[in-house]
Amino acid sequence: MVNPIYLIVLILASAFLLALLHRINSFFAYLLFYLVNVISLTVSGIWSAGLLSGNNTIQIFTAGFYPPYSINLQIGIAESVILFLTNLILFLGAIYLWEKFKKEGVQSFILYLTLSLGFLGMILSRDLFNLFVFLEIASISTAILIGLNLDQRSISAGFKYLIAGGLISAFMLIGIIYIYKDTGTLSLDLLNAVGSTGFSQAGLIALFLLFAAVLIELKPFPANGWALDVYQTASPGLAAIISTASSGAVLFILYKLLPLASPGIIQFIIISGIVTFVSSNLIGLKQTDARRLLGYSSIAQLGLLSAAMGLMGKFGIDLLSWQGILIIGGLFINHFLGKAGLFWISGLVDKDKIGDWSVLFKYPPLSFLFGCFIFALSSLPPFPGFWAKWELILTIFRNGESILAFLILAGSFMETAYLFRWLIKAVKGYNSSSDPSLKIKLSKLFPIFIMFVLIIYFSLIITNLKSGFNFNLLLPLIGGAIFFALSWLPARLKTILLLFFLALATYYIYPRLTGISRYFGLMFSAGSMIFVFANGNSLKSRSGIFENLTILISSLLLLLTVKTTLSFFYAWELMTISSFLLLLKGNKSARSALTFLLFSIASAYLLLSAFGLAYAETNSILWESLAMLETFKIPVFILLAAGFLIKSGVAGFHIWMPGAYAEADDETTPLFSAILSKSGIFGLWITLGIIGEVAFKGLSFSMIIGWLGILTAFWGSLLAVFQEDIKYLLAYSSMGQIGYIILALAVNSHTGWVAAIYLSINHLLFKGALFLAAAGLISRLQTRKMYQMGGLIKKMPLSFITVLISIIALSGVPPLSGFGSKWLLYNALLEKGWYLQTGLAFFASTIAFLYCFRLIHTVFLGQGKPAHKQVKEASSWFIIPQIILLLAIMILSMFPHLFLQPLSNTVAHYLQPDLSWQGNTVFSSLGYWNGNLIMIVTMIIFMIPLIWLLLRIPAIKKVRQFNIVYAAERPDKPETTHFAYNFFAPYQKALGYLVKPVATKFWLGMSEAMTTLGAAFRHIYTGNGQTYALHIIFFIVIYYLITGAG
Amino acid sequence: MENNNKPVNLGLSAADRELFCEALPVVRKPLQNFIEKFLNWARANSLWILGFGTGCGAIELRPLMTSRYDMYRYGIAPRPTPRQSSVFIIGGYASVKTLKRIVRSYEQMQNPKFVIALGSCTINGGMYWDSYNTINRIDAYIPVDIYIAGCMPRPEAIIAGFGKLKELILAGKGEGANKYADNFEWYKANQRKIIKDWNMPDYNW
Amino acid sequence: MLEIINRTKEKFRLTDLKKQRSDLVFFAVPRKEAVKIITYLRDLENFTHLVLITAVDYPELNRFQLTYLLHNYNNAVSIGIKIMIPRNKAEMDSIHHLWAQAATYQRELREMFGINFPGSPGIEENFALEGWDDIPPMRRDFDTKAYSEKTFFPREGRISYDPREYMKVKLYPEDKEE
Amino acid sequence: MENSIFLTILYAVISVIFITVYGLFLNGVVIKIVARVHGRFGPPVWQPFLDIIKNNAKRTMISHGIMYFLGPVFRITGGIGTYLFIPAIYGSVMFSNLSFSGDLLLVVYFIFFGQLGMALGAGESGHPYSAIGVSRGLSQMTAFEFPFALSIVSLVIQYQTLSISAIVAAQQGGILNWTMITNPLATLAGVIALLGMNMHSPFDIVIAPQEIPIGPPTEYHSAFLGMLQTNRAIFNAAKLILFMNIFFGGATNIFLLILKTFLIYMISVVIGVSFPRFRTEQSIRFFLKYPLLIGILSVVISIFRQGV
Repeated sequence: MVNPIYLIVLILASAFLLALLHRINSFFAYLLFYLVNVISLTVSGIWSAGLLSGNNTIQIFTAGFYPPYSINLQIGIAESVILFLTNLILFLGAIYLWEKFKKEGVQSFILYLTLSLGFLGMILSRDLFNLFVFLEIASISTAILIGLNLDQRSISAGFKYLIAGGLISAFMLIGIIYIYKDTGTLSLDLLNAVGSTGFSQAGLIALFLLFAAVLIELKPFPANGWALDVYQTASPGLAAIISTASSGAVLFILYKLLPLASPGIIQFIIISGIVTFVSSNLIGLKQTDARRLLGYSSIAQLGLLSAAMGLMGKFGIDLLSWQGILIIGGLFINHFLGKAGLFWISGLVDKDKIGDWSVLFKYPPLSFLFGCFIFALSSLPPFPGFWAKWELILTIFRNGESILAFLILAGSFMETAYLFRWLIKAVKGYNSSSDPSLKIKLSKLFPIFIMFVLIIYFSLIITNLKSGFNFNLLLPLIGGAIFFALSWLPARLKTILLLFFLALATYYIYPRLTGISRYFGLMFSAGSMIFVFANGNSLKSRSGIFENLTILISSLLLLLTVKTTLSFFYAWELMTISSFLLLLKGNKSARSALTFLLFSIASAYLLLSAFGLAYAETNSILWESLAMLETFKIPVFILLAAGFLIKSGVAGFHIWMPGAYAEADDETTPLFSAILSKSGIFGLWITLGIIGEVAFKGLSFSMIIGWLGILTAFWGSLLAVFQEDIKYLLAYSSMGQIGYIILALAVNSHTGWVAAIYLSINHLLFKGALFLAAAGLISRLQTRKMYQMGGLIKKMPLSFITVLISIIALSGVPPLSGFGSKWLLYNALLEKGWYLQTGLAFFASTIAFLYCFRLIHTVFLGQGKPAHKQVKEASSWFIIPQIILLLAIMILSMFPHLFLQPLSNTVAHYLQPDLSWQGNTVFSSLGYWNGNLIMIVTMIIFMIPLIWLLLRIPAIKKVRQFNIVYAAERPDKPETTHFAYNFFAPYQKALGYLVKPVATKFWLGMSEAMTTLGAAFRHIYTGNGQTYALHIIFFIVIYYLITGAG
Repeated sequence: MENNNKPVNLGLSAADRELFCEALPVVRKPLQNFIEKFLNWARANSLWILGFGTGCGAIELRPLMTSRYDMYRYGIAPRPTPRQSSVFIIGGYASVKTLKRIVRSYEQMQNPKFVIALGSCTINGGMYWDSYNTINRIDAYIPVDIYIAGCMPRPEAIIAGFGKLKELILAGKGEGANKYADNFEWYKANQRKIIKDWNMPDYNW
Repeated sequence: MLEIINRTKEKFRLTDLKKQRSDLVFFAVPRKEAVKIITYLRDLENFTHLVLITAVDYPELNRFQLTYLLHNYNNAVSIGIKIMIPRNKAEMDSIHHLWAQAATYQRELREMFGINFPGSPGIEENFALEGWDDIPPMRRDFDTKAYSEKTFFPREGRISYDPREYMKVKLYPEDKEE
Repeated sequence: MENSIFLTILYAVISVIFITVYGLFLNGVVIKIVARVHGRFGPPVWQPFLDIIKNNAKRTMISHGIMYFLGPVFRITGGIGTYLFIPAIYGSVMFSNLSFSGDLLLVVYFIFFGQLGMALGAGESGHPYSAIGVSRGLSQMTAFEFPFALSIVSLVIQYQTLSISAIVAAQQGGILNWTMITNPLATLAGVIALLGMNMHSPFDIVIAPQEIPIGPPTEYHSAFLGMLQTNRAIFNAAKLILFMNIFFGGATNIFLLILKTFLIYMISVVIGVSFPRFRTEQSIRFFLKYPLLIGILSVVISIFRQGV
């Protein structure tokens, strides 16, 4: 293997040579520069390959002496990998910076080489003093490189960097001197042998100073003002290097020093890291400057990494162990690749304000890369951060530091919030006024693309490592990738393909399901297949829809099959992102998508904490292990229930729901409302099914969930009454129906569960049909406002029939299937003794009549508008699935026992059955119901008056819409004759106070408060170098006092 | 069949024409047997009135409903919409503007329908006989079954008028609707003569 | 009252001043100044209430006389402003900007007398006579009896009397012989 | 078996004819009574029959569309269906109707069937008053159904069953066993809800003759209207029988049924002639105030009594 000394010499020599060569021929100089970069990269690559294939660690001592009299270098696996990555970034960075360097002249090449030398030393060096020297080399060359930009802000930033660097070196030097005085050596190996216990009191202080200096290099809160200015003003290519390579090198120093740390210092590292992580993310919330935002994110990530390192130290986990690599390596790779990519993209876009990033709209491939990096940074699957976060959180919980875990989750949540705000602004914020031209240089695109390839590569590696090549887990991603590759195909073909794929997936997964999961499987697979069909309506390729549909549906199916909480969480997050991306495809969905994502992530983090707590107690990630909980039974139950309830859109947390259902693409909305909403129900069912009844001091949690359910039903219905937008009406109606399902589940009895599943299936059928009908309407009328429609029964009779049957099923009027579900629900409630809930449920179900009638009346009845004279029936891509759904409703209604009897038998495996059957009549302990007979009786009675009226047909004259009695006048125009707007004005007068947007205001207030808090924190960054210096001093003093390190 | 491809509803704009039914009324022959007698009996004893309070006659209808004259005991009841009524009461003088509404309302009633016109004004214009805006005789525009003279007729007179109407109906002579359909062209011509801004369909279904 | 008239007189040319009652004064003004005077009376003399606008037809003078009646609530006095406009060019400035309800009066005047008020809202719309196509019915050269007989199918059998002669005979039958 | 099906159908037909005749006479008698209260004679008691015959005898009809056409059919199906799912006379085979196909919940929900169909038919007529009437009617309906639901819940707690026959059976053996005595609060809440259902003053906001001439049926006429009137009689009687069954001990023979339903109806009638009309939001607030409190109270008290 190549001796690293040669590399150092090469770099130094070529730095000198460059200056000479440049005078002769600048081309050769540039060639030399890139050659050196390539050589370093290759050499470090060879080292890594060698070491990974089992070669021994190399130790090098110059001049045969031990430090401090010589340079001591070591190349182990960790060193070589980090060095390789650093060189890679440096190499790609050099390509990226090519134009800038060419403009600034040879000195920037030289400085860049010096910088790389500094990194090399920092990574390889094994003694304190040399570490210090290389650190200085790196930081001085960085400062000058920043300053070379020659604009006022960059120079000032570079100068602040120098001030901070000076202070840091002062502390570091003091620390090193005293350590040497105390121990007589500077070699890390020898020091490690001494250990922190071998230090005197003064030596411990020195150690503290040393660690503090290293930490400050990692930009902890609040001593990071200088770094932020650097991130914001330095050229993005450089900022990427500072954020990734130099931070990586410093982190590596921390890693090397970690064995020296005393418990107090470890505490110090942890607290400093967590505080930095949380507060940076908090401040980041308010940021609108793209690079500063990236800066906060970088700082936060470094905080998280250092905290994670500290925690590993505290828990005694070897960083080179499998777990340590997964956590630290995962987080590091994630940050390293993602952040570099984002910084480089920010250089390409070259817009300060995130609002101006909408120019990305014109460059789908770049948007795609951008989105990938954002997802990676938000630690969503399958990116490395996801697995690292899971492992980290579980490890923290396992070691009893729950509060830290919650803090980290809170910080991640905020980071996700601002990153996605940025993403949405970039993807959806497009308006014609923004200038869409970008100068895309291949030299700049290439490094970004490499980052993307690497991050995907590492994702796959880690996913496979962690999940053990589980084909099921990769199924959604493979499906998504296939459709991504096929995205050029027309939508109709892809629809057929997707149906085929779904059929295969169902065929594969369905036999693996048992019990109630089968019913959910039926809903998820068969239901999806019906709804996917509507996507064929479009003649365009509808790129971005099918990929996500595939991922969404297969991850839903995956949810049903998984045995472990990890796989569940993985599928859950996949479902979240894919549904978020689908939602983002809607026309005006930006705001709703963000709300949806935030609530989904919050819900996911609640689940994650629940899984963590459960793991802490049972030391198992199997779902079944949750049943064995003792200590943490209540908190785990609460966290799980809260997570799933938020995802179901329970009252108070419902504000994401209407927007998500209403603003999504019209063709995908049925899927959202009818199927995706059941994922929360499924989770809730698992929770109730596995953990069972939980009570705290006699207060049953099922009871609380039941009340939440019924309140959701009530508010959902009431809110739906006052909507003017057809999709919002349906969305709120879904909220109401989900409320019933939650209520029925919470009853936790046989009838209750049967009712819940029956309600779910019913809801899927009628709400899917309604949303499909709405999609058909919107596609024909180009409006969503119901009062702009009217009289469409004559134009779109099939859609009318769909809506008619669906609302009868929805409102629970016999003889259709809705009544069966209502009957089961009330019986369950009454048997359980939830009497007041029954009353309220009844009230809510009568309120449903209001919006049902309004839906059908204002759209299909009343006066048709002249503007819609030419409107035709919706396309058959919408109508066919509707007919299928209607047939299903009719069959369920005619022969309820065909479905209910097996369902009831299945549920009987879980709970004591209370329903019995006699022929077609179902008996509960309270009442009985024969759906079949009711249907027949109703039909017969219906025929008699119908025949009488049919006999009168010769006397009947068919008239047109204006042939109405109108106080002896003739109506003026249909628009003013159609009574539709604010249809329930008296109801609004009487009960409108109940639907004031309290929840919305509360959440808006919360987010306002958070951003304000962040902004308040932000005020400590005055932009003044002296203040920043003061922060550094404060940081050291305060942390010393708090942790009492030493 | 009613409309032999003759252009209709020409008073309406092309856009409005699509909003109105274009058919014209047809004669609905009564059955010539005992069933019709029975039905006529029912019709005579269930007179639902559409009060058209054009003039002072409307005042006289109020006491008719209240306890003193109690028209309900004769099976007479007010109805709020022409669709459901069978007797159209024109309560006094009718201006040209009102006539338009009278025609609309009359045409919106269902066959068989009867008209009672109250007061001198409806008979020959009464005290407004030479006004530029008050029509002189209602029966030139819609078929009238009963005229009740007076300025205004008292409620007793109106009840007597209803009695006469009953007799007419029982005798099978209350065929105003058919008469209107039969002489539709004539009635329309008369109406059109004075209703200048004809912005309604030819027959208001 | 007197002061008001005097003050107004100082500023505008008022003619044909006639004190009808202690609290009601009529005067004539030229057509061009009418709106100015009405505005003045409304804004500076507190005649905030437009009681009516009406017209009289003088075919013999070939003129219409427009009368605007204004009322002052503070002093409980009224002023009638008379304006003569030529019959062949029956046009007057609209005052709907002073009182929105004036538009209704003006619509009526236009329909019944054929006096135009350019710019008044809805002035072209029908008021009571939908689709009238004869000369405006309130003009004195319009023969309403002839119109009615021509239009409304007069019923046979009506006997009409000259009221003056008829009442004479009815009330003083003894004079008949003379 | 076939014999029994035919018998069931025959009984059902007889039962429906009985209820139609009874319902129409009930209306006639009530109109007469109201007239006497006003100091009038009023029409003969058979006037409703005449009106229906006359309406069916109209020679022309107009139709606004298929849903308009079907509206009255839905409505009368709702009325007859509601009646047929209630056992009318306790212990009588002929008048037990088809109550074996569902329980109290079915009846309560089936009431909506006709209303929904009718509302749709009225909606297609395109008349704004129809829509306003339906909007008012539905709004009020939600309000009075809440106390009614609570009173039913209270009954279920008391009798531990949803079967109407069982509830009637539990009330046999004297007036002291009637729900009216054993659970007065539930009865009170139920009866107040009944006032709303019957839509007499002060709750006649749907028809509101002064504002929206007649509300939903503005465009209905001729045979359509005849059908609606027939339904009005049947449906009214069916509701009264339901209330008689669950609150007032049911009936063991026809005469008792007529007497009890007549008396229950008189509650509505008397209140109807004594009060002016509410506005819609007033009516909603009214039902969600005291009747609701009474309903909640009756449930709470029933829970406690059950516990004891």
